[in-house]
Amino acid sequence: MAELKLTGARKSFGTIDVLHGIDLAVKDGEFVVFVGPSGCGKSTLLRVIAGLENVTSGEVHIDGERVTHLPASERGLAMVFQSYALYPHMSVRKNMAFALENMGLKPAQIEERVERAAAMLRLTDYLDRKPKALSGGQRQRVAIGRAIVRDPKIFLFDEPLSNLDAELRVATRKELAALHAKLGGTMIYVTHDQVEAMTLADRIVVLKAGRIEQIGTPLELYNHPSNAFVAGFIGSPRMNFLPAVVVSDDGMLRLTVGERDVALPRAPSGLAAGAAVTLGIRPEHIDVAPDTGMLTATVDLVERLGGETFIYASAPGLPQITLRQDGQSQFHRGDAVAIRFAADHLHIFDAAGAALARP
Amino acid sequence: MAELKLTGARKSFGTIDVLHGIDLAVKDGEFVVFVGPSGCGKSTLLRVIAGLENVTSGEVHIDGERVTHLPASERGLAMVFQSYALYPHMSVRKNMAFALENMGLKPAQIEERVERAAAMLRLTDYLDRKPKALSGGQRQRVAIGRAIVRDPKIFLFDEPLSNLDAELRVATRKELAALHAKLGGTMIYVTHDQVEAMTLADRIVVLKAGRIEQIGTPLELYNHPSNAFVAGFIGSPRMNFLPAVVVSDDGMLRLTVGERDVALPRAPSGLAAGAAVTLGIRPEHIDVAPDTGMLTATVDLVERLGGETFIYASAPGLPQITLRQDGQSQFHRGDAVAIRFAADHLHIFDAAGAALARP
Amino acid sequence: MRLSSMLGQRRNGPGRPLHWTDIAAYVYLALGVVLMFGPVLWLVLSSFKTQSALLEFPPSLLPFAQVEVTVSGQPQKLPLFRAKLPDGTVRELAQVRRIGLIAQMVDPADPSQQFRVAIDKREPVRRVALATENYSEPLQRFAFLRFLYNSVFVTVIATLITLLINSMAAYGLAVYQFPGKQAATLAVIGTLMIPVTIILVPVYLVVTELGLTNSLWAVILPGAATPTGVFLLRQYMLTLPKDLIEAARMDKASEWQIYWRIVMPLTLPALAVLAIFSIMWRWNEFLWPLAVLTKTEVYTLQIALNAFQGELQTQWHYLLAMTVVTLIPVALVFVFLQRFITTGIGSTGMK
Amino acid sequence: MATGALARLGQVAVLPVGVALRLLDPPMRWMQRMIGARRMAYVFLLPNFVFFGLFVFLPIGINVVFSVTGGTALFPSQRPYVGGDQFAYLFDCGSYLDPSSCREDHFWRGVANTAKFVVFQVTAMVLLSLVTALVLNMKIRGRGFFRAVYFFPVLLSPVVVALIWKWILQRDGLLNAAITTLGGQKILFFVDPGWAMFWAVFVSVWAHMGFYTLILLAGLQAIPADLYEAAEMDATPRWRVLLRITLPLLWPNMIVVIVLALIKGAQTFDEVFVLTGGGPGTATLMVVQYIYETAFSSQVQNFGLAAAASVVLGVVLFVLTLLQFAAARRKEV
Amino acid sequence: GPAAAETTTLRMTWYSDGNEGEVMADLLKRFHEQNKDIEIVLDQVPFKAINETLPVQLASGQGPDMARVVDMGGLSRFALDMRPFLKDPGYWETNFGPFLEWMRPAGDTKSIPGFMTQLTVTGPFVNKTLFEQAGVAMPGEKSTWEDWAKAAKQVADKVQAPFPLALDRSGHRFYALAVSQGTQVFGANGEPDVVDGGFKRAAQLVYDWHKSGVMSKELWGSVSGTAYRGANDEFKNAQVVMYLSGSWQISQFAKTVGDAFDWVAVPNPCGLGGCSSMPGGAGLVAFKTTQHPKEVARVMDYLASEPVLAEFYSRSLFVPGHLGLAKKGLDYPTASPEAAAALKVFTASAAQISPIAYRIQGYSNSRIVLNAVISRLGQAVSGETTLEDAYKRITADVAQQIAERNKK
Ligand SMILES: Nc1ncnc2c1ncn2[C@@H]1O[C@H](COP(=O)(O)OP(=O)(O)OP(=O)(O)O)[C@@H](O)[C@H]1O
Ligand SMILES: Nc1ncnc2c1ncn2[C@@H]1O[C@H](COP(=O)(O)OP(=O)(O)OP(=O)(O)O)[C@@H](O)[C@H]1O
Ligand SMILES: [Mg+2]
Ligand SMILES: [Mg+2]
Repeated sequence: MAELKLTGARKSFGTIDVLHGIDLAVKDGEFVVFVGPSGCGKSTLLRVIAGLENVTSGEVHIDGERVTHLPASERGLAMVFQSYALYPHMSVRKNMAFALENMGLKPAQIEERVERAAAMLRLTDYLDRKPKALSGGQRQRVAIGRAIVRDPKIFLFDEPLSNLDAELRVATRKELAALHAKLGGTMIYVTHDQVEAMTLADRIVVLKAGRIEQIGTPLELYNHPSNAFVAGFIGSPRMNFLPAVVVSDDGMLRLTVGERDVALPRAPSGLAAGAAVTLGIRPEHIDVAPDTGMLTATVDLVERLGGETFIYASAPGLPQITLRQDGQSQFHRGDAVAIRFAADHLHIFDAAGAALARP
Repeated sequence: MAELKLTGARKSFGTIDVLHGIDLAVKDGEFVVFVGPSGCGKSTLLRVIAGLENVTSGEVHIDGERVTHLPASERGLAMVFQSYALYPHMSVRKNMAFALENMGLKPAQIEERVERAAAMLRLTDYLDRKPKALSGGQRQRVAIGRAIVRDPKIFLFDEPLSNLDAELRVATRKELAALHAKLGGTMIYVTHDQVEAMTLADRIVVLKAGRIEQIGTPLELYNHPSNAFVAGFIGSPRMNFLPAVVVSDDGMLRLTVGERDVALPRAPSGLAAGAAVTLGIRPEHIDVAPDTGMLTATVDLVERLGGETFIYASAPGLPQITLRQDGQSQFHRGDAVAIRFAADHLHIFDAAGAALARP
Repeated sequence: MRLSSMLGQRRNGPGRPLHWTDIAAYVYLALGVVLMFGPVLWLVLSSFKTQSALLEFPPSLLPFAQVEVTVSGQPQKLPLFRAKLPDGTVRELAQVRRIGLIAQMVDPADPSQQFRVAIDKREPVRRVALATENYSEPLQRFAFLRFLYNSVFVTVIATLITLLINSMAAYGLAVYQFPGKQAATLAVIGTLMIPVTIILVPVYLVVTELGLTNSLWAVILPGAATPTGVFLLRQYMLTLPKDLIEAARMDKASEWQIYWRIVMPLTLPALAVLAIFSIMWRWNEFLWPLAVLTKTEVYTLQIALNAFQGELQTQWHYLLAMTVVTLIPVALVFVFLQRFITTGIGSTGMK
Repeated sequence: MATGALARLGQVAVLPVGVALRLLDPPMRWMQRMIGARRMAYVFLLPNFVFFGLFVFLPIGINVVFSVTGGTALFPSQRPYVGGDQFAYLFDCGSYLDPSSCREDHFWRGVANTAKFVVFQVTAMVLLSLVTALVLNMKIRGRGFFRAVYFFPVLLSPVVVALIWKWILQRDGLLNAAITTLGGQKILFFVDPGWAMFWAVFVSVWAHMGFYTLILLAGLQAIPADLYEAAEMDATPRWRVLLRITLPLLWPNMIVVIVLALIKGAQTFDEVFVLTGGGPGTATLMVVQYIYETAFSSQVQNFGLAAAASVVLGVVLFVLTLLQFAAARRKEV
Repeated sequence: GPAAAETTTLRMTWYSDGNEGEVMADLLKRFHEQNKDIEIVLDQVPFKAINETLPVQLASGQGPDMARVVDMGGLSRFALDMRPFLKDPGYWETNFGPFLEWMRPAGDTKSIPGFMTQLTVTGPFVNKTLFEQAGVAMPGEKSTWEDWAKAAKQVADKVQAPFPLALDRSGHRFYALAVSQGTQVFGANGEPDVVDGGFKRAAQLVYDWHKSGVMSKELWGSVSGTAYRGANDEFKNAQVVMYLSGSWQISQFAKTVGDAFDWVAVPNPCGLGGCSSMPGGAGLVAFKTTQHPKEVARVMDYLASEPVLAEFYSRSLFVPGHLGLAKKGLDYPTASPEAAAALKVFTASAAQISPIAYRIQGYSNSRIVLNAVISRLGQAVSGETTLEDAYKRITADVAQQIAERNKK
């Protein structure tokens, strides 16, 4: 259990700058999730924390102690690698036991911990196989097992569940949550999975091209993204962004969206008439309203997932709009659909993408 | 574009039987998705189709021609490997061009195809890097690019999107769908992602321990799973399974679920009173009904994803029940919640797990 | 440097204290410089010694030559000594002649002053002097360029053939399962057992029957298929991820293409080792060329330079100088090739 | 930089090879279509085995013929058949443990010396080249220079190697000079059998270590970096990384090194010969020297006896190597 | 061009100890200038090639037309009898008579295969300066080996030289001692009977000298088999008092010792069998396999002619292997005074070589004997075997090898 602090952490590979000054404080026992587009530097940031990569400049503190130049082996962290990095010559059991042996544990203790982790990850039957005789998902579980058998100060996970099937993923996710609850260990977790990010995180860190865009609790990010990037990145399917122009009209503000004007209950401050803004609305906040629809769009594509349906529709002059419906929608390609936006859930971003405060 | 037929395909590694007689016909232009738990043999099946593994027994036909013993290079298929298997000594461009060169295309053509694929996968900036200087997601995209630049008879994808971020994943998924629509190529796709499986597949093949459990369209599987395994596997979060006993009562059938009896509008045929069955109900088909609730459960855990909320609740004598709510639910841990099952969406499985026909 | 860097990793943070193993490593390297390179350096220095200085006990590190001075009144230059005179003073004197145990010496500054000095009371005055004639004389006498050409031809062609056919065989043995594989592997290993020295005569007979004597091909061909190379490459190829080869098969690559476009580049480190081995071996090869090449125009450098070894005498000064000359090209090649050994591109295209 | 220019030069040199290999593709493709992909293995093996056949297997055959014939004639057809006489002569011993009880005592002394030499030499070679490879694989300043330093002796011909060390080790050589300045007594290294064997081993390790180091270095480079990172995350002490990660993963290369060192060690001849001349007495006389001298240096070029001895040597080495592989296989990854 | 078509190219394989290769190249060039139709390529090789690979090449028909060889008896089966092509075989008989026998196959008394490029004579060099420093008088002419050994040991003890007496580790040098101790080498039937009384006396001397420190084990005890080991370097560094080697050392000592000390060649010490030294040398021999015997003979005629040969010997500082020249005495204008004096001593002892010494050198299996002796005595000296054992093995080795050679 430990705190972590990064100040001004930068990392370059030769001439390629990958991290541009990361400031981040992770509290003891906190579960922090890094999300961001592929290649934005999540793994690199994790490796910097782990001590596998040295920062080009900046500092890393763990538990108040400066560890910037401490090697990974002395930082007492555990990591699940995106590439798994299993020891190919060791059996699954040996892979998991290796770190414990390093810690000088007794064989009986080691055996017990390994068995427990294996049972949790459903690996018991594979304990004596070598990694090359395992499936992708099995390998990933071994990698996870290797981290959790130890009792590290901080857990670092690099997309640990990406190769697991849905069921196992949910199960393992819940196990991790339980583990976190039980051990209270500080955890730093990279994922692409919205559900994982939203459910596991105490706080989510959104990265973009080596910079932190926003840090906050999952619902903060969902409800109050500080810019269009975060708004688009959090939530799946992603938020719809519609270009709009501010029309100053009577007491309220109206935005021109496509052919229609949308009245805003109370205007965000500091918007001049004629300013170009972006309206953001999540698919789940768009209703199909045959009578009171604000827009009529044509259905391009319907994706029925069973429990819910995504409809992709387009209206003249606007980008494609995604909307979500419960159950198995009866719309089909080419149908006209009248839609309305839940005004309470509208987000407005200025030309630079920054969110404008809603009153 | 091609048809594929597998008959009685078996595969063993030494003494480990991985595939136990797979019969499968894929129609020309069809998009088939393989799902199943980790280690069930999806990758192996794909490799058998590709010709990278020889079946232990059984036959493989492509376009009516028997290819069981034809080497991979002559089957004319393209594959995205779960391990990526990028050529480490070649730049991204070369990696993608390699197959085209082998096909004897002209340099200009190659260049054009590579550029197009790179643009689609947002790899244009990385074309001259070697794989080791790419992030995990970038590598995966290169692996996809390598397959799609060719115009193969059948595409084989082994979890091609597992390392992509949500946005890119949705985008690439749609691109694949578009590609499929445009080229009409036969595609076989392994995934763990429910959304991918449901949205991309013409048909889904559910595998379990080397056997096919069910083949059907996504909604068929969702609505009419032929057994408890499929029912549990398709749909996320997974279906709730509750043990029940048939109580023969008046004209209708009632099932004892926990402490309550559930009345079934019309009984499935062939159920004797006293038989033990399993009741299946998906989280999205459970409503919170303070007044008409059939059960009252205590909330164990609330996962708020922003647009929806999963509530895990337990009632005495029953396994934990998952329910889904739109929006950000106000329930908290320890709250009591009265729930009712949408009777239309109830699934009933016999003791062996087979679904009982609903009338 | 820390653990990971010791084991080949890419980090090197500033301001870290040295681990004891780092210090041990540097000590080891320093020792290496002395022990491994010292003798080589000494060889180079010795090649600049005169024939006489070369045989001297105890040997000196640097090539020295006795200082000679012109003394007026003496027709020839006289060797200079540091002589201890009976009165205890030490002076630098030139020796006019030596008779028995007594040397007759003069002060070079003042030739009229003569001394008689016991020979064990004087020491030669010496300075560093390079006997460059060790190089220039044989180079003039030798058809050096001809021999160089022959050696280069043999080395380059033989190495190319070796790399090609050995890597092909290694690829065949590493990648495929086929009937007879065990036997073929055994044959390679069995072949390894047989040093050329032992089968010199039979090979000579074969080469003679093929009519190759006194052709450079007689040197190139017999050693082209080295079991060492096959073995080395095969072991290396076994570590390549199988997926890569399968990916190439999916990409419609022919087996030949998989070999030269995928496997060969990835085997580069081992190929570099083999190339170095082959070059060095071919370049230094002596016994076999000596048997099959009898004509000056096809001599390789090694035969030519060993001609300084007679029955009863060896002209070491020439031999050493020519050894140094022949060393330079291989040293350069090594410096160039060793970079490939450390490229380490094994499996970075994998997940 | 000069190395850059060199690299470019190298690329230019390799270019025609690339073109040639590309030109070979169409016939090879045709071949593949004719015989199937799997049987292409034979095509890949063919050229090498043609060479082996001509220049190794055939000569071995001739050698066997030599071993059952006598006389001094060169062509096997002119040599009288003597059956197993040569072998009988070689094996005519009072006790095989005591070379001096054998008729051909030099052969047996050679066998004993070679066995001793190989044991010491291979042990030292494997250990030292491993240590050196590990050290040279570190990220240290001047790595290229140090690599060259350790490798340079490999470039020297055996004669020169032996010569250098002879100078160093002779009565008034550098080493004795050092010993006497430190106040010790001069040691006549080549008169004492123990010292002579020691220096024979030492010099041979000195001369060839670079080559084995290179093999191990290449092997070290092939170990995926992320495994070391994983080990570092697992807080593995250095020695354990070495024992549990590096060595097992290096094992295939270690097999190469051990097998090659063993075989080359057993075949050692010229540098030891130039260094010690096989002496003192016959203390460093190696089997191959015996064979070579029997066939060439003696006035009667006794090819038959030499061939018989070489057949014995070959068989022994082959059996040893097979045993090694059998032992190694169990450990392989 | 057409002129080239008429030119015959002959090949001569040659090894050098010193500058004789250069001298020969000069002479051949001169010959070519006078005889445009014959060109000779001088293929200079290490001695190893002459001794080890040349026999194989000759046996397989790949040999040169001529070669400078040492094992003349061993190669005599390949030698060309040039008599039919020589201008004046009589000249050859007269001047090379005793040496021609060395080149002839056993039983042949007539053929003329070549001539001696060099006659070597074994003999001792003495570091006179060391004697002077020690104040010990040098034993005079006709002194015995024992006298010399005693004197040398005295000197060495005084001046702290580690090598009182050094004998090259070579069969030839040993036989210089053995012949002077009266060994007969051959039995009554003409076959070798190596280990006789004289031989044992000589072997015992060597053995005892090593025990008593008169000889250092560094020469005889430190290498094995037939390996040659000389003490030139040690002599050059004034560590050897008396060094039994041979005439070929002269030019090298002249160069490397320089002014460091005074060295002299002295007549061979004596024993029960007299004071003979061992002859030896290298001959230029023509081979049967040549395609151009006539041209070869012309070249040989030229090279063997008195003025040419005289120039050759005197420029390369060799003891002449030409009876006429030996009798006349040769000038060595390039030699230093010490070298010239030494050459004179050696030329003189050449004239007093005993018949038995000649017989050994001329015996076609001589190397078998010499090699066996040196190899086995070496083992005894190093302490690996006893002298008795060595005697037994010498006899056995010689018998076995001769038997092998006679297998047809
Ligand atoms: N070479 C092999 N030797 C032995 N067993 C193997 C081998 N390859 C795979 N297996 C086993 O075969 C089973 C199926 O493996 P496969 O890779 O097909 O699974 P998968 O369905 O793709 O799993 P995942 O979703 O985790 O990738 C697994 O239990 C695995 O352990
Ligand atoms: N060794 C390297 N040399 C050069 N560039 C590198 C290196 N490693 C990573 N990069 C680059 O740094 C950037 C960040 O890489 P990183 O692996 O941290 O991304 P990521 O956020 O983990 O992506 P993903 O989600 O795809 O795994 C990428 O653009 C990548 O190409
Ligand atoms: Mg990453
Ligand atoms: Mg898989």
